Amino acid sequence: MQGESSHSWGLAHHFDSFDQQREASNLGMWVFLVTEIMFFGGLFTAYVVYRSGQGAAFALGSHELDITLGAINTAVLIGSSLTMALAVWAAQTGRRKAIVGFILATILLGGVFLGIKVVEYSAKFEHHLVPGPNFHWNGPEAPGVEMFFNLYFLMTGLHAAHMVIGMGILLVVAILAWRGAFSPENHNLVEGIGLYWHFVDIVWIFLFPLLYLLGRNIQV
Amino acid sequence: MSETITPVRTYLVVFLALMVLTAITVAVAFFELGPLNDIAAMGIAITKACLVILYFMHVRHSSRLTKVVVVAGFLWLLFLIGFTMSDYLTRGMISMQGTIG
Amino acid sequence: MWKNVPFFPEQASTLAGEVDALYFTFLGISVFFGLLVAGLVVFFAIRFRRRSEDEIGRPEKAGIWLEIIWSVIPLAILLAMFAWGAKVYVQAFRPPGNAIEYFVTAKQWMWKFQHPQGNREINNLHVPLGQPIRLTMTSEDVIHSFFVPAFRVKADVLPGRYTTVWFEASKVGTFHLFCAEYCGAEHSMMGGSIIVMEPADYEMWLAGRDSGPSVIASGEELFKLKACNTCHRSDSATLAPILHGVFGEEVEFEGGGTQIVDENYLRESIMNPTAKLVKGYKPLMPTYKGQMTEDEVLQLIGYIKSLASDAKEDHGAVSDSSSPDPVPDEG
Amino acid sequence: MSVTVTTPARRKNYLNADYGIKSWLLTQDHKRIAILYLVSITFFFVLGGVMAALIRVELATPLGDMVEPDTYNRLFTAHGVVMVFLFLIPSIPAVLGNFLIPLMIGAKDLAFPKLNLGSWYVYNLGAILMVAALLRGGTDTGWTFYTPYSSTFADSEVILTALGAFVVGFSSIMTGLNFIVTIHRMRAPGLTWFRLPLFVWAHYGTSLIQILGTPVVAIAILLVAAERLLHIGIFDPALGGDPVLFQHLFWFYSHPAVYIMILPSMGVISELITAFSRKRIFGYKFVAFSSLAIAVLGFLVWGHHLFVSSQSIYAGLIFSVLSMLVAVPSAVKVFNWTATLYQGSISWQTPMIYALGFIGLFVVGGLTGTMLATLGIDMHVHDTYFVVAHFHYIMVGGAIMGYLGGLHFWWPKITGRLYSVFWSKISAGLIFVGFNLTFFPQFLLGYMGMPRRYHSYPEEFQILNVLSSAGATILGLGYLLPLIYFTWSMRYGERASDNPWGAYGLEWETSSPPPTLNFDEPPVVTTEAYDYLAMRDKKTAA
Repeated sequence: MQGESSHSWGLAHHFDSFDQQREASNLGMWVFLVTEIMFFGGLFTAYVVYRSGQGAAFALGSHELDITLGAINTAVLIGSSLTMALAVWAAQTGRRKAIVGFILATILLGGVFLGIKVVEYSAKFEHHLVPGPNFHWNGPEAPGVEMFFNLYFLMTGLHAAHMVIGMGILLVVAILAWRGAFSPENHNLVEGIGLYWHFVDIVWIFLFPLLYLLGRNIQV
Repeated sequence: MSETITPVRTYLVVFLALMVLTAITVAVAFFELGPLNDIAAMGIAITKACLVILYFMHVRHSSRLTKVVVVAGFLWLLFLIGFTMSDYLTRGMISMQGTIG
Repeated sequence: MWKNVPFFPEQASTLAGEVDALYFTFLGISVFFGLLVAGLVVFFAIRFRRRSEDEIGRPEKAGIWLEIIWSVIPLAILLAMFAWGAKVYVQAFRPPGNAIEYFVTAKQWMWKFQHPQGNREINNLHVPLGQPIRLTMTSEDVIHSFFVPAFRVKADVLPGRYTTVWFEASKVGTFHLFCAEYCGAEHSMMGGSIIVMEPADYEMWLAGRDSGPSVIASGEELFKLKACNTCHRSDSATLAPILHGVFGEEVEFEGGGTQIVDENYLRESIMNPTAKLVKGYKPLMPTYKGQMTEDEVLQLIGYIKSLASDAKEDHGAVSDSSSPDPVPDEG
Repeated sequence: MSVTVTTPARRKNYLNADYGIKSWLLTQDHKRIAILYLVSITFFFVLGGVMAALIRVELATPLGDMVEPDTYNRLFTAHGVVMVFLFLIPSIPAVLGNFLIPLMIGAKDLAFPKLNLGSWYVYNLGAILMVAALLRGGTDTGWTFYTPYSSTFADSEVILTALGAFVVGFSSIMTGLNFIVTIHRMRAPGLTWFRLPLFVWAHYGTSLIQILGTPVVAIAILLVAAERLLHIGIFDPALGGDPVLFQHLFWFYSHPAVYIMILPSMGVISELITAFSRKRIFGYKFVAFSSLAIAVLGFLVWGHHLFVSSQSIYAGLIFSVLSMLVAVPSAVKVFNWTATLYQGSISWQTPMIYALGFIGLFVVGGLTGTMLATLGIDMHVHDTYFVVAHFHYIMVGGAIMGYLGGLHFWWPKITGRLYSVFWSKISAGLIFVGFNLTFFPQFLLGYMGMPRRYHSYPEEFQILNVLSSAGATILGLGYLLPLIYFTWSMRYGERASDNPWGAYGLEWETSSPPPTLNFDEPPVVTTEAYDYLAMRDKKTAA
């Protein structure tokens, strides 16, 4: 334990040691992620409720989604999770340039994901599958299909918003890392944003099967 | 208490496992397995999420408190979905036309 | 029984007495425990008041038995109250088999009623004494709530769905009808009266007004007008299921799943026919969403329900344990 | 009063450490942030109170002849939104909890001081959105935002108010997160979980609800806004959506939110009862765990708001029985408080009067709550004044009594000043009497069948409504007095000693007001909670 006088750079005044500070920061991030689980949880609940009532319509809706692009995006996002984990590893082992490199790679992969998402969204736009007054569906089950696309856009939109925020923070962290702000004792920021990024990945791990895959087996 | 550093090799193995699971889940989706389709898709998603949580997010080597926090988060999500569905799945189960004895 | 209690609502239904008995029992228990705690608090606060400045309290050993006693006793009482309350509640939402069905359509800010004989009323509803009456209710806009304090019944009225409540009036008179779910600017004006009459008076009241066609007759008319009868025939099930006797039966869906045919299922099948396709049929039926008023949908459903009982009369053997309640005699 | 004024003249403390507006607006000191919150929530309490006064004036006559129905609807919505989101939820946690938790656990600050300051700014941002909505004509959906009225039919500032509630929710999450991490990671050496003051336990339970529940209501009202703004209808019956799903999501948070209001208050009462009985609380562990039990079970009972909303009968049965279970830990607390009084050394100081009043009012609120959880009774009294009376007994009779009791108890610690004993007792009496006169008649009104949110009503309800309005006048006067004498005491009050009540607790061991870093020497805890015997022995030894 360090006393008041021996406070070193990066240790806030109200903590006694780096260990205490790191544990607090880590716990804080996890508690925040729990609130994120519940935040997305409201939408997942809506999805489960409506799918249980209108499975056929949801199957029709999922057939409209591009499974190839969805699968590629899943791979891209998991890849970005890997580079993020490696960035944290680099911080733990004190490799300054490697931190920057892995974070930039993470941002890049995130960008690819969002780019593909834009392609998907614009295809939906052309097919009048974007919710709102322009929504148009020729086949059966029009109300249920529209509900599916409402949920699709809200869920993937909220997810994409989380990615954009994450990429912004990652950029700041990369700059800080370049300036040498992190050390093996003190890299809570890298670890925190890492946890956040993995969480965003996990949300997608569930969104992909729920939106793209379930109901695929049903012939329509 | 200091951090446990996960070796790079572990990260790569986990990444490969996640890729394989993704491929499996996509492939399975096209076969008609009845209710097993949904179970497989969700089972694989949960497995993938667990891998990410345990290895990428270091929960495997984290304190008991962190583990409790993670479990509590998903438990509460289950409360939300489960108790809401307790309404939707049982609507109309006590028949409104029943006679009282 | 509770006539002389001030600030107490009239009891005008068979249910009212049951709700009140439950309420007063629970109130008695509450008053007992409330006074017990308040009495002890006041007594201790006076008896053990501080006598000198540096006095401190005398700590006692933890009383595990006390903790158990004052956890278990309240729990037991509460569970008993739960059971009693549940019994009354289930009763209130399960109409007896001989209940006559009235239709209710709520909208901002009025109540529209239709008697089975066809009479329509707005904001007032005349009903006969001593006859179980079942209301099938829906809303044209937001959520409303049908509330008659003298009957002790309340049920929300939702857009896009049917909800049900029933009562049997036990007292002649005029009773308040309120909307209990906030529904906008004129929420507090969305009320009216339930007028309970002697059955003979009720018959006279009905006879004295031009009732128009009965619900079933209107429904039958619509059935032809909307060309339902081109596919839903009584003699052939090739294009669409035969509707005779279908109400209250279990149907099996294309792609799995079953459901007992009730009002909500019929409504869904009219509004969104392909959502739950009966096994063996193609999605041919067009939607009737936006092409009929809520009142008309209710009449159509009333007609389809009447087909159920016709079928029973015709074939005699259709009915089993899950058979629907008989539709009121139209006279 | 047993107060000896021995404080040295001008000791450095958190109040005089620095001056100027910047030193307040950019402070990271939890004590100063608590004061900032105090100022904000007092403003909104007054604002919400004015709305309540207007409502009561309107309801004094059955005709609804003072304001238009539409205005009335906007008034009760504003009253609900302001009181719930801007006053009750932040009241005890953000003011007393913020000030006291680090002191009580012997820490220098909360774990995330910047986040703490940020939460105050986020709170004010949300509040500004809500006030903007009010200035643009207000919202008329009720604080519950029920769909499809809120999403499609209401023609008022729903989006601004909903966004305001959404933003304020994040401030609440930030506070809860900060408390959880602080209580886990920042406790002084020797301060084990079972030595924590019960106030801290109660806030731990509260924080759990804040972080687990708030996000769900956030997404629910975001969906309402999306439906209004972008026509993405999740609750729209035309798309096969179910308006009742909104009620599920809303009450998943908003029922536990009632415990966000009452749990901290229960924590305050536990402190007051022990301090003014000078005795260890009876059944410490039971009281501590009952806070957690309430927090957890509180999440499983939300469906009792939907008994007549077309929810399935089975779900109704499940939620009813679970609601009965959550009453048990509340009862356990009440019985333990009562048992603590036995053989105590009870001092009738102002905070204790609030505490004893709290017990009485909470018992009424709690028992009527179990009646509402009984299916057969709720069917009749749901959405009537019975419900209004019940939740005001919990929120006003419970939460605000606890808040005011706590404020009177810790005021000398917060400001270093004493307030008028005479006027504070008068005010406590007025509040108790005025409160009962206002809200007791509403139970009768409810059972008679008067629905809530009614702007005009049948004549037979008038006598009780007039009584209620008369009581509200007394209640308003009772609330006005503390505003005056507290303000007065900040400048002219007698200086307080470090421990004016002779109470047990780390917060009483530091000076009044405390120094910026809370303690001159980092405290080490060696005794159990509320160990008045050890405290006396130590004093005698010294």
